[in-house]
Amino acid sequence: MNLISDMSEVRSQFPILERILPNGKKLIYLDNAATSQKPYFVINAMNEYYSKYNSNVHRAVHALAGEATEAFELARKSVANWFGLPSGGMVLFTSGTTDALNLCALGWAKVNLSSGDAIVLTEMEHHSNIVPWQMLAKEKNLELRWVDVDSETYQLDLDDFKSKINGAKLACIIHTSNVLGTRNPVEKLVEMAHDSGAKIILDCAQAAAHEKLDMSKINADFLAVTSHKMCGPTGIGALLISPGIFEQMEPIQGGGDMITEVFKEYSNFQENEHKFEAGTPRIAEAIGWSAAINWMQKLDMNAAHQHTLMLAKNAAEGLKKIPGIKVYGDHSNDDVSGVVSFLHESLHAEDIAHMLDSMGIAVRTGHHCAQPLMRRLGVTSTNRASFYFYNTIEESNAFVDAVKSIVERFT
Amino acid sequence: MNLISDMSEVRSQFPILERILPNGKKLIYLDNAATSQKPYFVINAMNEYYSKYNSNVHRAVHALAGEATEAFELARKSVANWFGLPSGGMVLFTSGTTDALNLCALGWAKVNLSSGDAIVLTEMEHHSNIVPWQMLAKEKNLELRWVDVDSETYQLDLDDFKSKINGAKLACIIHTSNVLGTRNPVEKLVEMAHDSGAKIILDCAQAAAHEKLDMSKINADFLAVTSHKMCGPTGIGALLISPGIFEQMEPIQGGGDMITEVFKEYSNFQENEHKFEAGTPRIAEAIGWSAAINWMQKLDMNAAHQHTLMLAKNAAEGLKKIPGIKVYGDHSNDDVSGVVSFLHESLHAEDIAHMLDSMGIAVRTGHHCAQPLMRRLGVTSTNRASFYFYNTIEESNAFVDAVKSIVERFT
Amino acid sequence: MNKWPNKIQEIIDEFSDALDQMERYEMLFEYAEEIDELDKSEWTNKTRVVGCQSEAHVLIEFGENGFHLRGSSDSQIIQGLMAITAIALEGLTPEEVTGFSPNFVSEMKVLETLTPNRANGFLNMFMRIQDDAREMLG
Amino acid sequence: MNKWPNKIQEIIDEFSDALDQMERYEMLFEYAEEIDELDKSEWTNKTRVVGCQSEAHVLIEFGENGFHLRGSSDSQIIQGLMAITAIALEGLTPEEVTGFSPNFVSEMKVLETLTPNRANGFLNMFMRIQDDAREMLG
Ligand SMILES: Cc1ncc(COP(=O)(O)O)c(C=O)c1O
Ligand SMILES: Cc1ncc(COP(=O)(O)O)c(C=O)c1O
Repeated sequence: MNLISDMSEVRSQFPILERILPNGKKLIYLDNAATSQKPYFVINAMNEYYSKYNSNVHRAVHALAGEATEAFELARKSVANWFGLPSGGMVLFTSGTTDALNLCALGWAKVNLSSGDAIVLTEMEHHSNIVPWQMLAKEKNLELRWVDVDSETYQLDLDDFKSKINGAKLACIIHTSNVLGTRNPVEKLVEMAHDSGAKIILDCAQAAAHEKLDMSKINADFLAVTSHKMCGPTGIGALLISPGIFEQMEPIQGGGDMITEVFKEYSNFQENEHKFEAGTPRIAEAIGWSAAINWMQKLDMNAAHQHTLMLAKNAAEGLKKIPGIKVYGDHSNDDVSGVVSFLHESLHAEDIAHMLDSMGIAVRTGHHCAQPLMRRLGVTSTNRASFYFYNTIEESNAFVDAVKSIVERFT
Repeated sequence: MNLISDMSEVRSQFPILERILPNGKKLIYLDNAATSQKPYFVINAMNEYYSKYNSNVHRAVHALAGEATEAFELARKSVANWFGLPSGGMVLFTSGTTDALNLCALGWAKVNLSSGDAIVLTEMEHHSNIVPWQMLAKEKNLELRWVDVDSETYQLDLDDFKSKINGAKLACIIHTSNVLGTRNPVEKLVEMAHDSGAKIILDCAQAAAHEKLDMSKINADFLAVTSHKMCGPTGIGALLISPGIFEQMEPIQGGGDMITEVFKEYSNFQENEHKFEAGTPRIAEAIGWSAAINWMQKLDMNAAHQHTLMLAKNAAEGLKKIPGIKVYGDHSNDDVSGVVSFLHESLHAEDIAHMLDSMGIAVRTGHHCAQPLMRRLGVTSTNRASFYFYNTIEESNAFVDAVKSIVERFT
Repeated sequence: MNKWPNKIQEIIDEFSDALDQMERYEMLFEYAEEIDELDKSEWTNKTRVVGCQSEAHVLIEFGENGFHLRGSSDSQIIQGLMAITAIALEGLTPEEVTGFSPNFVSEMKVLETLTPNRANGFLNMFMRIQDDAREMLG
Repeated sequence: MNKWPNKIQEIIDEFSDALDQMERYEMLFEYAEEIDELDKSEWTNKTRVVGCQSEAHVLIEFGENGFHLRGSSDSQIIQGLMAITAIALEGLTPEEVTGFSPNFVSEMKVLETLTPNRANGFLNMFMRIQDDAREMLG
């Protein structure tokens, strides 16, 4: 927990944390699971690109284009290294997690599954890991099987997973829940999927922000990740694919940069990452994401996560002591992320959120793009405070005190 | 041509134009058709977003999210206004032109065309307006019809268009060529397409940078546009759709933000732009693009284009006087953009480009993602200098002098 | 010279004099209790205000004494705004209702502190009421 | 103490002493003329170097006097680099060819001024030559 002693140093690198809101309150940003803030290092890297070497990449014969191409392809390597991509695996850049999940659905599953095949989802999934599969299931007549979530322990039912994966072709699983904070036993799930001959894709939108994922250890076939939740810019993410997957995929978009030759009658495609990246790539975004990774490399990710956990646990404990408040998620467990979902028995979630906002505290309220999970929990929405390593114990306490004062004043 | 008197003021707003290259030469950037440079105004707008109000958008109950949502949706309005979107039309944000063309192919054409239907392309198209249609044609058994380009006048053969459009369902046409500079008579083409009952999509990647497009006058069903060639950031573009089109489209990606309700069995989709924008949107990118539009609003686009034309014509004239150089494109015409493609009869295009680079002059060399056009012209690649409003007559002259000195020294 | 009817001007003054936003929320909660409540059992798809983040239902009628609103929401803030709207429009004719500006809520300094979503929610509700009134106008 | 054979060190010195990049290009053009040219009629898919932006073809042989390269390209810059490579490797055994470092081109201060694409093109060509030599090693 060295981080805490250097906390003011860490915070000073995020300009927005100094923000004074229009109502005069200092911002307490607890909406990190929606998107994280960005350090100067990342903002400046993109600035520098646009100010010094902005150019289109590939097939170029001038200095700027050389610099931009090098930085762009270096960014791909940074992403590969950071996520422990096994050699022979690939980083396919996308617009974010959602785009990555859709790329898996249309570029891989559409090609490799056929009528009657089954896909396993869980009730914990984000809509981004549900709707693409529903659309594909409709098009190809596939079966979707849903794994139960226990509404007391907030864990996946592993026995249910075991029976559902049997005979299925693909499992689409959230690594870490954006509502409950639950970190699923993905290593075990991957093993079970592979044992029964299924491929598995993990939605790591939340996980990538909290732990240093190592794809070579996780051993999943696909990881879907996003930049904007891990200190990087919006507009970029990736589908990480294991060795052997590339050959099974078909491109879903056509255009510049993904071809080797175009004739009127047909075209030949590249046989590398570019095959799946039609058009001018997200150059500044890749450079920004790679800067975020370089920045986080200097952070002790484990200590950072322990700190985040401590803040979340502190908040969950505090909330539970407030009359009428229920916390959704098991924060006695260590396999959780920084999110704390809660509801008051009579005060409307949005009313609480507005009141917190008027105190400068930013939390998110709603179904968090996880309506099947909401139904399992028997609610339509929750309030969600989500912590990150740059939050402080003072902020965690201020948040609990604020909820307490709201409940006291308005019930 | 007021612009010229204010040229140093205009140039001072683009930090990169001061760039000294590693070889000590001052940058002369003539690769604008690949991507334009960005003014401080745009760079700063994205900075400000990340430093002051970065937040995920939509369904939010806190101040930052409100500010970000407002700026994001305002960006959509800026884009709509700038491109003269008729009321009832929509701006669907994409990653760029290529993504927009693919969205049209998969979201509209795939739904509305059936086996045996014909699509009209031209030999002038960029690969991004070819490959998506080839892929769709293969999947749906469609016919692709190609309109000739006259290799002497560098114009589309309108008679050929007239005969090819007959009975076709869709025409996919480049508004302004990225190789020849030719601005096609799109108003006439739209009329001819509509007269014969076909829809028409215009690839405006180049055009949007050079003229203030007015969709309500052009009257095309779809425009595909991109930010990065018109002073905005990478990673964003749009498919602009006319009134009545939205209802004929189906979403191609599933995920957050594009749904109203998700059940295990099925989902209901939004009935607005978000239906086609799954996942966390390109927030900073939209804000940056909108800043670019606001910046250009202060520029006299017409004067800017006249200036660009003057530079391109000057360069084309100069090049033609150099022994062995052939210019591809008719720069005596006023319906051209700022690109000047050329080749020397014996010096290899790449060798020339390297030599120009060593003098600090950035041009592009290759097939420019237009191989069918290259074949029509009987070449495999060209050198291409492309001018923009911030280039100067001195740069245009320096470029011609450089080519002249290369030819003199190396032949 | 007040541009609003007295009863509304009083509410505007009361709200704009409030110490801070939390006090305004408190006042909204109090107004919420005074609404002629539409019981949950009366909620139907026809009474639902679409575009609100929270469930909000209104039913309007023009009796002998003009406009009257019954409504409720699972959000007390929304129900408070509804209650004030009911006070503002009480007794008006359909013509008067359709011509009434929703701006009084801005002057209460309540709307701008709400997020665009929620402000839209209020405006949706207000427009919905005016649409219903317009329909009754024929 | 030269780490390169004399004939190569001389070329390196010649290039690194050049006034500027344009002079180096001029020198490459001159070397290009000295290559044992592979006529276009001899170009086949087997002689093509893939990964070059321009057409580049090489054919290598190990005769009595060791390594010999014939080649050509429609780019004089590439052909010049090819010619210097031919000089560097001329007469070597297959083992010596496969062990030869392509770094002499960096020391000529030519490679870093080329774009990554083109530098890759050169490296592809060099590796292709070494692959062919390795194949002949058996
Ligand atoms: C005419 C034309 N169409 C399409 C494109 C592709 O645009 P984008 O890179 O935004 O996908 C380009 C630019 O590369 C272009 O010049
Ligand atoms: C678990 C999970 N999956 C998917 C997403 C979607 O990610 P993106 O916005 O990058 O598409 C999110 C975040 O919104 C998430 O939390």
